[in-house]
Amino acid sequence: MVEKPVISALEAARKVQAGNVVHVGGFLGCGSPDAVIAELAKLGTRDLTLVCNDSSILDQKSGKRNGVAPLIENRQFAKVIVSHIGTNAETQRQMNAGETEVVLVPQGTLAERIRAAGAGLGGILTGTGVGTEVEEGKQKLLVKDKVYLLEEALGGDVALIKAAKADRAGNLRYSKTARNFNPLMATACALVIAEVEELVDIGDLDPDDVHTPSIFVDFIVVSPRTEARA
Amino acid sequence: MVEKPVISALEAARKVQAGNVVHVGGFLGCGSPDAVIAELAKLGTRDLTLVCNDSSILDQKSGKRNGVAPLIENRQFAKVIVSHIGTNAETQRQMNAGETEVVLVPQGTLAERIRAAGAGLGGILTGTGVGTEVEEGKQKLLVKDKVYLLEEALGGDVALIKAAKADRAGNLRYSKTARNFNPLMATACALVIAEVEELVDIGDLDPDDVHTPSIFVDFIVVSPRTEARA
Amino acid sequence: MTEYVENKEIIARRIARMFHTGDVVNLGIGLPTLVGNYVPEGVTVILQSENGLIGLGPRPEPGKEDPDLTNAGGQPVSIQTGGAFFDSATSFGIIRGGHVDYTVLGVLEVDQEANLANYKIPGKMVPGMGGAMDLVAGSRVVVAATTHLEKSGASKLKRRCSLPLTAAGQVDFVVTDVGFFQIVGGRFHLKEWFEPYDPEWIMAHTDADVVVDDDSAACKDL
Amino acid sequence: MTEYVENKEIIARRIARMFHTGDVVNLGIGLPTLVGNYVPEGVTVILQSENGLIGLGPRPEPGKEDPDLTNAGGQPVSIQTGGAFFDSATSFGIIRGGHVDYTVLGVLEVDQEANLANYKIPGKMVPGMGGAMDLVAGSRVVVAATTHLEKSGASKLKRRCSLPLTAAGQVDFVVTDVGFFQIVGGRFHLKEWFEPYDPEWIMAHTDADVVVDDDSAACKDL
Repeated sequence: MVEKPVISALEAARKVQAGNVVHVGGFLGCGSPDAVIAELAKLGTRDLTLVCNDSSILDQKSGKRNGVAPLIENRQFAKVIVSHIGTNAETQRQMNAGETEVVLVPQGTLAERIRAAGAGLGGILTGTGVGTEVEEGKQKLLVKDKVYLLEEALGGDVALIKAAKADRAGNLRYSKTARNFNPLMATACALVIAEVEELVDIGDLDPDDVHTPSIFVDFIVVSPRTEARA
Repeated sequence: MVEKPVISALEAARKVQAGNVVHVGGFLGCGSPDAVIAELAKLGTRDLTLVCNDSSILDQKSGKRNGVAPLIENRQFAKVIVSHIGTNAETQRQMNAGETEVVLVPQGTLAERIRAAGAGLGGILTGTGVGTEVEEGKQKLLVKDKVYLLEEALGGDVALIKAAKADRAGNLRYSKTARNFNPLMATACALVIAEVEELVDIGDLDPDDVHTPSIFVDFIVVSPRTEARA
Repeated sequence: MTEYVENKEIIARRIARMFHTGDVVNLGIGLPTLVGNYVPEGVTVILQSENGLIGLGPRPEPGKEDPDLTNAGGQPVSIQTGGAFFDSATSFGIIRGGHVDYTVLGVLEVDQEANLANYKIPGKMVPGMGGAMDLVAGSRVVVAATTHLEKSGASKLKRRCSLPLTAAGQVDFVVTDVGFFQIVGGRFHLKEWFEPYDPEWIMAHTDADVVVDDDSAACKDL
Repeated sequence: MTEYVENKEIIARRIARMFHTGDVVNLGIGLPTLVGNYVPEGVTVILQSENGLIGLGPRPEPGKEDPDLTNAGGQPVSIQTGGAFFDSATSFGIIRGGHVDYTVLGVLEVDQEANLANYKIPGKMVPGMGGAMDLVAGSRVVVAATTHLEKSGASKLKRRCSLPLTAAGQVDFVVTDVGFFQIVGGRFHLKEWFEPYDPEWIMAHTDADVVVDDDSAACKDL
C-alpha cells in the first residue's frame, strides 16, 4: 500500500481556494474537522460554497459555537447548501439580509446527492419533497405509479472530513454518530483531506472494518482530541 | 433489543412461496446461503424470479456446482435477473431453449437498483449502458450535459442472504469478499432470512462494526461452516 | 364549556401506547421526544436517530457524555446494547425505504388532507427541514403530535395548511391533548377523546371537518 | 512480410508500464490478469477487484485458500496489508465514480470510434456483461488488451464493431502484440510498434484507419 502525506491543519486549510465548493463533515458539530476549520477561519478564504448537513451551532447568548460556525461568522461562504440552519441565527440573518445564499435540502436528499456524486450517478429519484416547495424547478418522473423528484448529484472541489482513526495508507474509521456525512463526502470531492484523532500503522485496521477505503483520501491531518471538544 | 427467531434451513426455505421474487446473495458462490438453497432445492418451489449477481458455477465436466446452481438445474426459476451467466452453461441452455427468461443487468446497475429499492428511491441515473443494448426501452435523461439511463429500483419478496456472524438481535457481519450483494439485499426485500456461520449474544458486536443493522433481518438460520464449503 | 389547558404529557402518553415490541420508531425533537418516557412496560421499541444510529438510549449521567455520541438535536445520548451506527445515507435509506415503522413529529399546522407544515414560516423563521421531509415521506406510519390549540386559541388542525408543506398527504394520525385522530378520506376522524373534553367541545374548537365514528369512544386511564 | 505470432506476454508487459505508484487498477479476467505480473520494480499499484476489495493480492499457496476471499473470477486470492473489503454497491461506486484510474480488459472487437464489444455473440455465446459495462463506462482510463489478429487472421481492431457493444466511445488505449494505440478523433493512432512489426505491416493487418504520428516510434526493450 502507498502512504498518504501527513500535513498540518494549516497546510490543509491552504488547499482550499477562493470560490471552491467545500464539503464539510459533521452534524451540529459532532464529527466536524475542527482543527482544519480553525485554520481556514484564520486564513479567511472567501467566496466558498458550503455543503454540510447544517450550519452548526452558534449561540450568541451562551457563546457556544462549533463545526462550521466560525466560517459562517467570518462570512467566508457565498452560498451554503444545508438541511438545517435553526441552531445558527447568524446564517438566517445573512440569508434575510441577502448577504449569503442559503439552499435548504432535505437531509436524506442531501446525503444521497453527495453519495451519487461519489458513485458516478447523475442523480436519484426520491419521493421526498413531492408536493412541497422542494419540487420547484425539478423534473418529476413517474415510476411504477409513484411520483419522484429527480435530484442531481452534488460533488465538490474539497472535502474536509473528520475520522477517529486513519492508517498511514489513508484507510479511515469513524466513531459513533461522528460518522454521519463524512464517509459520503470522502467519495464526492476532487480533493479529500481527513482530519483524524489517531494515526496507526498500515495493517492495524482489519480490512473488514475499514469505513472509508484508503483510495478516497489524499491528505491526512492529525489532531488529537482535546478537552475543548467535549 | 428484540431477539429474532432462529429457524432451521428447511423452515427458512418454506417461507419462499411459488411465484416469489427471491434475492440471493453471493458472487460465483462466494457468500451464498448454501444451507437454505439446499433445502429450497429439495422443496422444489417453482415459478420463482431470481435476483442474484450471477447464476453461479455449474460445471458439468468437473461436477463443481455452487450458489444457486442447484435451483437452476431444478428449473425453479421462471426468470433470472443477473449480471453474468458465463460459468453456468445450463442457464444459457435454458435461455436459448426458451425455458427460462434471462435478463442481463450490468453488475453496478444491479447493485444500485437493489440498493435503491431498500433506500426508498424510485431509481438512479447511470451512464453505464448508454449506447448499448442495455438502454433499450429505458428513459434517457440529460444532467449537466451528460446522458444517463434511468434504472428503476429492484426489490423482492424474500432475501436469502449469508453472513459470517449474527447476534441474537439480527445484527450482521460479513467476511471478506463474501459480503458482495448480501448487505444490499438485506434492505430490499419484504422478508429477510440471514444464514450465518456463528450466532453470538447481543452486545458481542461493536456498534461501529455492524455491517447490517438488526432491523433489516427477520429470521436467522445457523449453519456452521463445513469442509464441503472450501 | 370546558376550559382548554395545554397538556403535553397526555399526548406523549397516548402516542406511546401505539407501539408494539420490535417497532422501529423515530421521535422528533421537542414534544415527540417525551414519548420515549411513556412506552408501556413489556413493550420494547427500537429508537432510530437520523444522525446515524439504531438503539438510541437515554442521556448519560453528567460527566459521562461522549462528544461523538449525540442525537439529531445535538444532545448527548447513549446507545443500547445491540445497537448500531451508520452513515447518513444508510440512515435515510432506513427512513425512506420504509424501515421505520413510526415517525412522531411536531407540527406548526396539520390539515385534513394529511398535509403537514413544520419547517418554515416565510419571512419569519426558517430553521430548515432537516430530516423531517424524509421522515414524513418515508415512514410507514406518520404521527403528528401537537397541542390542540395555539397560545392564541387558534386550532392547529386545519382544513388546509397555509404554511409551506413538509410533506403532502402523508400524515396518518394526529394526537393532541384533547383527542386521537385518524385522517381518512380528507377528514379528521376522532377515534378517542380525552376527558374532560368531548366530541362537541372538540368539533367546536377544530377548524376542520371532524367525523365521530360509531366506534369512537372516550379514552380511559391515560 | 513478417509472419504474425501471437504473444500475450508482450501485451501484458507494455500495459504494466503505463502505471504509476498509487494508481488504482482493475484487471479483467484472462489476458489482463497477466498484467499484474509485469508491473515494474519500484511502482506500487493498488488493484481493485469488483467483487468487493481494494488491495488484491496473489493466489495463496495450496491449502491456504479462503472460500470467503476470491477475485471476480471466483478464484482464491489474498488481500494486501492495508487493503479493505466492501459491498458491491460501494465497489461499483468506486468504479462508476471515477476512482479507478485504469481498467484493463479483453475484447472481442474494438473500433476506431472507441467502442468495445466483449460480452455477447448473439445466438452463440452470451456470458453477460458482469462488471465490464460499469468498468468501461466509469474508469478514468480504459485500456483494451488484445492479440492483434484472430486465429482466423482477421483484425480485432475494426472500423466499426459488429457485435453488441459493452460501451460506446469509452476506450482510450488499445495494446496488442504488434503495437500500442491511442484512439483520438475516430482513428487508431499508432504510438509505438513492437519489432519485428513495423507501421507498414500494422497498417496492412488492421481493418481500420491507423495514423502514425510524428512522435511515434518503435518500442525498445519490452
